[in-house]
Amino acid sequence: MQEVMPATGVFSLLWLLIALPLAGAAILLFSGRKTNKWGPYLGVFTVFVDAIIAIWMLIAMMGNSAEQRTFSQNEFSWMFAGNLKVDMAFQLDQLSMVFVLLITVVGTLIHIYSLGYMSHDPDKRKFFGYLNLFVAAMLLLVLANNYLLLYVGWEGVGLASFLLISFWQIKPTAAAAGKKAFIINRVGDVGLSLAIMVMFVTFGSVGFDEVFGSTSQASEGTLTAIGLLLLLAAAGKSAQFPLQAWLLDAMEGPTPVSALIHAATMVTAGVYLITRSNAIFDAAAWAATAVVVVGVITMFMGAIIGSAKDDIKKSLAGSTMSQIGYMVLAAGLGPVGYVFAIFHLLTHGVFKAGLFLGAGSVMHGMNDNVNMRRYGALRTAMMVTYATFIIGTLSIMGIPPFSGFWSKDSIIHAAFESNTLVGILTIIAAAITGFYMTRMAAMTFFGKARWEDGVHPHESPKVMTIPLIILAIGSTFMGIALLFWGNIETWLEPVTGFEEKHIAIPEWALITITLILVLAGAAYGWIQYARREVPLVAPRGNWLTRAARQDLYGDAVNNTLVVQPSFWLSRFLVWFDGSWIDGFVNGSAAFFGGLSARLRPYQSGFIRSYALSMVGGAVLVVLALVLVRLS
Amino acid sequence: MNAVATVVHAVDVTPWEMPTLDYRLLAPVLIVLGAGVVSVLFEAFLPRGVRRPVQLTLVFVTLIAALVAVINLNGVRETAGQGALAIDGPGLILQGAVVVIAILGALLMAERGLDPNGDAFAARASSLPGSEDERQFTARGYFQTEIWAFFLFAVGGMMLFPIANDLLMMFVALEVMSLPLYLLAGMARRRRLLSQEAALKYFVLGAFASAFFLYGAALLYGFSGSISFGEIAASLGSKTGETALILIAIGLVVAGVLFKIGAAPFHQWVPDVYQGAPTPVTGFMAAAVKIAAFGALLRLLYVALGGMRWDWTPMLWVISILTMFVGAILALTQSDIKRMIAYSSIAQAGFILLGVVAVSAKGLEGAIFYLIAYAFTTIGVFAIISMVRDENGEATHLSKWAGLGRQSPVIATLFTIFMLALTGIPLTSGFIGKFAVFSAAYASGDKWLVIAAVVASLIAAFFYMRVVVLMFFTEPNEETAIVAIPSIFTTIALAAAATVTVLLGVVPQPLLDLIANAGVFIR
Amino acid sequence: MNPSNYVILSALLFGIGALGVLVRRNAIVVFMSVELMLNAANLAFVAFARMNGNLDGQVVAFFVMVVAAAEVVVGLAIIVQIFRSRRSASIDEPNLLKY
Amino acid sequence: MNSFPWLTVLGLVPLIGSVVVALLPKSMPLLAKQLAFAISLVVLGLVVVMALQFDGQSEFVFQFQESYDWIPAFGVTYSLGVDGIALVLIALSAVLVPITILAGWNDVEQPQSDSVGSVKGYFALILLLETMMIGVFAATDVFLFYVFFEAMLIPVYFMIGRYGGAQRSYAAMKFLIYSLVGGLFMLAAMIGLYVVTGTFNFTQILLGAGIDANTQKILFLGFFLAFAIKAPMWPFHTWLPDAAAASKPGTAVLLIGVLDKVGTFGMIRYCLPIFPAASDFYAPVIIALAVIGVFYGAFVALGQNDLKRLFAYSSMSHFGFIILGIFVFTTIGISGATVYMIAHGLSTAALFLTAGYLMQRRNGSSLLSDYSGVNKPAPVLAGFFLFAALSSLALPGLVSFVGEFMVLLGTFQRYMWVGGIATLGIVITAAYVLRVYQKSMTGAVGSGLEHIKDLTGREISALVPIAALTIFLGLYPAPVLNVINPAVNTVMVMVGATDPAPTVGLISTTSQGAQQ
Repeated sequence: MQEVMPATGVFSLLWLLIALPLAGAAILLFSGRKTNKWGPYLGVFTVFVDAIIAIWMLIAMMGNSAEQRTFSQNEFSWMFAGNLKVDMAFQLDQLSMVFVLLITVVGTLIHIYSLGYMSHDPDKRKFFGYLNLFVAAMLLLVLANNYLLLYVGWEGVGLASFLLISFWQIKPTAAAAGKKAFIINRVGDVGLSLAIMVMFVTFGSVGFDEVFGSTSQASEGTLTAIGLLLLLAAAGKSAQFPLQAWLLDAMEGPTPVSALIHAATMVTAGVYLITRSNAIFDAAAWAATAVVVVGVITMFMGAIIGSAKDDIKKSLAGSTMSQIGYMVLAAGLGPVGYVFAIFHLLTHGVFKAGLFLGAGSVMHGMNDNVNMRRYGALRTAMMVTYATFIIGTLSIMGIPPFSGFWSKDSIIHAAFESNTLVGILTIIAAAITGFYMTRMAAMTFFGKARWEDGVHPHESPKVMTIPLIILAIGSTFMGIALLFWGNIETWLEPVTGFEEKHIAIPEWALITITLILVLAGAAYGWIQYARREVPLVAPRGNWLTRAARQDLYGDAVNNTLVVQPSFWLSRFLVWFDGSWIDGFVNGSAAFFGGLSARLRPYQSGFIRSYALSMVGGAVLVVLALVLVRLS
Repeated sequence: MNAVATVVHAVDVTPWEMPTLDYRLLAPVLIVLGAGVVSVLFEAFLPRGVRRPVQLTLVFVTLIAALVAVINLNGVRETAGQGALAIDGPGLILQGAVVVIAILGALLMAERGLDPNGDAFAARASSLPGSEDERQFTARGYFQTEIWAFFLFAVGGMMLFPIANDLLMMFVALEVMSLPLYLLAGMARRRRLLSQEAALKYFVLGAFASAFFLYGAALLYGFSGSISFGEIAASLGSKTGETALILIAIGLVVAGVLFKIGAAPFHQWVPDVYQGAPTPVTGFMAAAVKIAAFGALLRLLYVALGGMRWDWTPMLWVISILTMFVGAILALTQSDIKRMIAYSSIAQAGFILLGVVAVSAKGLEGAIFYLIAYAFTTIGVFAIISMVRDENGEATHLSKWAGLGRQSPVIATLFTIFMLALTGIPLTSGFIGKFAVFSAAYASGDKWLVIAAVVASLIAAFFYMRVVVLMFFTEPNEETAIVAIPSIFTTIALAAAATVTVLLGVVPQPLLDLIANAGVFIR
Repeated sequence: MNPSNYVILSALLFGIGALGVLVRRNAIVVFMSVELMLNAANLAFVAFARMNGNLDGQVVAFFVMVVAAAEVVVGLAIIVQIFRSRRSASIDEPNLLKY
Repeated sequence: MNSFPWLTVLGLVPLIGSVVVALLPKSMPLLAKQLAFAISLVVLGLVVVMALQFDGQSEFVFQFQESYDWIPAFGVTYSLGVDGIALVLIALSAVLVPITILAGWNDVEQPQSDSVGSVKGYFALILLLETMMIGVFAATDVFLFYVFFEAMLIPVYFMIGRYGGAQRSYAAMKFLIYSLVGGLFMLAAMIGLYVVTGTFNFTQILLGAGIDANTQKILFLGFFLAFAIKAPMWPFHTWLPDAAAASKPGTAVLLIGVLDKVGTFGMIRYCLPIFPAASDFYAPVIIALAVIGVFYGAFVALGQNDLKRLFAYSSMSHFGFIILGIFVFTTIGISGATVYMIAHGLSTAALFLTAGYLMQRRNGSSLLSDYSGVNKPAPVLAGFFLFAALSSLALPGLVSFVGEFMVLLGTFQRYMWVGGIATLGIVITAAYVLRVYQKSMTGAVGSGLEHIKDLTGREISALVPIAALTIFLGLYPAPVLNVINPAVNTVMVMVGATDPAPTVGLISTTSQGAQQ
């Protein structure tokens, strides 16, 4: 168990990490047009300062011994009633630290890039406001010291994601995509909510320390339940099967958003959640297995979808799904995998951000066309983009010495450590990665130009290319740096635990096999899309391709199973409400009115009939008296 | 001759004492009845021109004097007139209420500012409707001032009714109260055919009901050997046998009084008479007759028949429920406001019966409070009805009330207050009244009756609020009636009615105290 | 003669009177039927007075006669007025007020 | 305790204000508005001052107590006093009234308004209603409570009926009759309570010997029916959509935002403590109805095309949550329900006011299909609309989340499956709320909407306090929780319920929370 240190020194600024971008967001969103001019710069500035604070904290943290790297800051009591006591409290440990760095540093780069990318958008100020909001929420997510506060960040990033996906909401597709993302995420949120409730009912607390401290006392059934519910939450946020359908649509958002939120940071929150909850998954084997299964399924789904899409961003989105599948799978492996899940998360965050920004740069030069079939031969037109994109591609394919190689190889190794089948599957998925990334690079930068009329590809401005270059440098060296210099295993070990198992296959053999398969996939991609002519209109393709173009029928399934029945139910209830419940209400009013009309003729106006009813009344009275007496 | 002789012989002549009359105890009634006689004399001997001011002075002085006399009797609790009259707390309160309501009623009847041709009464009731005579009389500005004599006699009868302590006095009071009202009902200035029809119906049915009452009284007398309530009660408690006779007797007597309060199924005269009678008379009648008749019913049931409560409470249950529902349901579809209020008064009678059924001090208090609250509200309602007019006189069709709130917000607001009171919304007298009788009934174990009353209140709320909807939620159109500006008479009556309606809702305690201190009926 | 026979007779008279009110159409006749009922009550009072051996019933009968006389005055006035307005003494004729 | 009659003064100020406003000449509508607004601010100020003097740690359940005999004949006292729950609800009313006045500044005099009432009348009614609202929450005498409970109907009846839209007569009547159904049955039950206990004074009722269980079961129904209709709970809800649809936005805000809370407030204040055995007995049924309400309301809202009706159904769904929280008998649940009441008041206000602003810009049409792409011409309006929507779907960080989560947690604590099922409601909520936003605010700008004006300063200034409170209390609900928790604990003691303990370990004490 780690020692929890009071947040002193630079760590007393923990709250500021969140408050800065939050304040930025507030100023940008509430100030109105007055801040149009300098607003975007303010947005960049807050995140930049955050990054500096984060680096400073990292340095300070490294100065402490491994056991003294958890810092906690309690602001005030947030929610309390009965035995519920939740504090507005932040905690920084090694795991959060790497996330904070990823978020702030990559965030800064993407903010800077956006200055160029969004320069012509009239709602630029709002865009940076949303981005700041996102950064604040994401930092809250990773800095919370309890699940409920994490939930706030969790939904906060969801909100930012919703806002940014539907940023160009004048496009109905964008608006619909945002809504879809939010609602599917809400399904995941149900999981998180319920997980928190089970925790509270079981442990009487939702704080990380309290929950993890008493897992040993809880039954495995309970822990499995919590684990599965957390998995549902993670699936929602990280676009894992079966809640994967939103991520592809989310590409409707501006490309920097796709880079920051839907590649580097937010979508990896699920991995964070699982890793953070390692104490639970370690004690719930079934839940961990489920995590692996979900990871594997998504890894393939994403890869297959990525291989079939012609839209460069959707293809990248498929790849993101697939890579997160790797991470989730690794996290499901337990102590052998947590560290590498995070490792891959970090490297992926950098290279995928680079790839997305690269894609954005390409689109920027191609009048925002995303169809790769209308690209081609762009390597000369946009040199920097080309170079950085290729570095990213090599990194994600896992070619040494690029950073992706180290992290992905670690996962494959860890997979073999726990289950050979999973290991084999990870290698196959790696081969598919080779194929679709090569396909993407080939269609975009190689082959013949298939540009639309009037398109004049050009390199993007410096404000965009410099972040690309920085990210490319990261994609190249980060793996080595983290593994050998940063010692990621030892760094995270106090939080996540770490163990290494011996496997039958020697290390070098595994790497060789993997590389051969990846290269084979890449070669196939090259032959298909660089050597041959790429048709402007996609050929029909085989059943798998067609299915993949339909996102493997994710939407269709959702529609048939959930959306349509909901609308039918809704329509039925509207009818039921009007005809039956309200019908009863109005009917009873009508009943008395009708009764009244029915009775009125008895008031006939004839004296004799009145007299008759009086006689009847007298008889009634006497009869009543007699009856009472008789009874 | 022979028969009389035998009776005299049978009675066994005892030294005969001169009956004494305590005039102080009878003062209220005597003042009013005496004034009635004077009024007749005025009518006979005064020149036409001065009759009205003189009569009005007489009426108001009389009523105020009677009120003073009633107040003067505060705390008295004894019988008078050889036991024929019971001067006790409840009796005095009811008498006082009758007098106060009579003052308000007189104010309404004295109003001449609303109709361009004068007051609400026909210039000559004897003239044929629509005849040349009638036009002549109207043109000459004739007024009937006999109404004041009728009025005073009716008031006298009403004051006598709740303190009548034997069957004969009750019958006489009933008739003294009713006969002038039959006539007053037929004297409307406008829509005279309706008015005459109302008088005829009221008269025939009233006489019919009186006959029931009287025959029942005869049977009761036959059973108990006395017409005095106290002795009837005593013999009902001691004698056995002749069950059928006594039940029929009770049935007939009660039926006779139920007719006067307008309980179903003796209610059918109510809508017709209320609609046809001149509006001030309707208001007076609706308010005061109810007080008097309920007072009589309460005394009859509690004092004379109290020992048989287990026999008649279930019967009154049925009557009460029937009355509430018949009134409330039939009012739903009425299009004439007077007729609607008439049905409402039937429903209200059903609610008051809850207090009667309770057969407890609480029930008595509740019923009396309800009666007073209801009477004031009713006077106010009819005061406003008499003010809402079009070129043909009062605009009683509901459609003409549409948008009245826009045209005369004050009047419409007052009417709304009355409607809320009749609905039983808190902060009005009606709510306290409902509460009082409901809680009395509940405390006596009549839970289901309370539930029934609650349901009936709901139905009733619908038509009361319909008027509010019409007045306030509808735009005025060319059909909409106008509110005539009344003279000081109606204004005072209306103001008093509204004030009491609100006051009794907000600070009911003084009146409740008064009623509670009055205690129960003397036996 | 057994005074209870008078009671039975009075009941018959009362019944006849009530029936008369219900079945006769002429207002005057209806009115007379009501008077018959009152007098039936009177007869009962007197008979009961005899049975009970006190004078109360007889006194009542006198009062009732007076009241009945007053009622006649009022009633005839109303009926005559109706007759003059409508040229008919039918009790079913005035039928404007209903429902 | 201080002897200043805070609550009476609090009630009197708007009452007098109402009379004064009503007596102004018709020709001075502006003065009427200004005066009404000023008075409502005075009330708000008084409430703030009073709230600051409220002692959250006090051993007295009720504070600022006043008690005078009113109708001794019926054992009725004029007793006022607030516990934490009542205090926050009074505060909510005091906050919403000036906002409503400000937002509805021009609502009743625009040319297309088909209302029949005068301007001053509307504002006088609002102030009158405020008196009633304060009274109903402050009453500690059951009879007095009932008086306000029923009398409150009248101003609302007029606000709907005189100033509403096309169906206003029907809606006003339906509202009134529906409410009377509950009210009159409550009257019957209240009489029964009086007969059984001999008093109406709330404290004395509680101090007195308990009522036997069978009687409780009957009397409870009377009270509960009234509250369930007011709240409104499924299936007693159909008055609400009609009333909301026919109301001016301001009326709807006060109606749903505050008035309907009287129902849930009554359940906590009266049903639970006075009838603990009956509450326990009926809880399963009520919980079932509440959960049905959550989903029913949400699904019907999903199929609505009329904005106001939609929000009404959404409120019904929310009320399902609140009622659920109350009847699971956990501290967290009841606290959560109370917070939820506040939150729902604020979110409803935001929703109806923004929707009202929107509709005003299109001749009052409330049809969702009449709007699209509003975000383009009126981004501020769209922004507030989105905020209101998010507040409605209980976004974490907003106060509605605090309430909703606590309700669900409290439920889950007691009935795991119920809590689990109810939690699914948050998905449907998101679905219908975002559906509205997507349809109305995004996409291509609808024809006729190209040139609508964005919000004016006045309109914004009515919304800003709501938004600020929603966020502030979402992040820092302690001011509310501190005040209501003692009251909730008292309720729990009176119901005789205890919170389920965590299955493992005891309540963790290692949390470094500085519980102040």
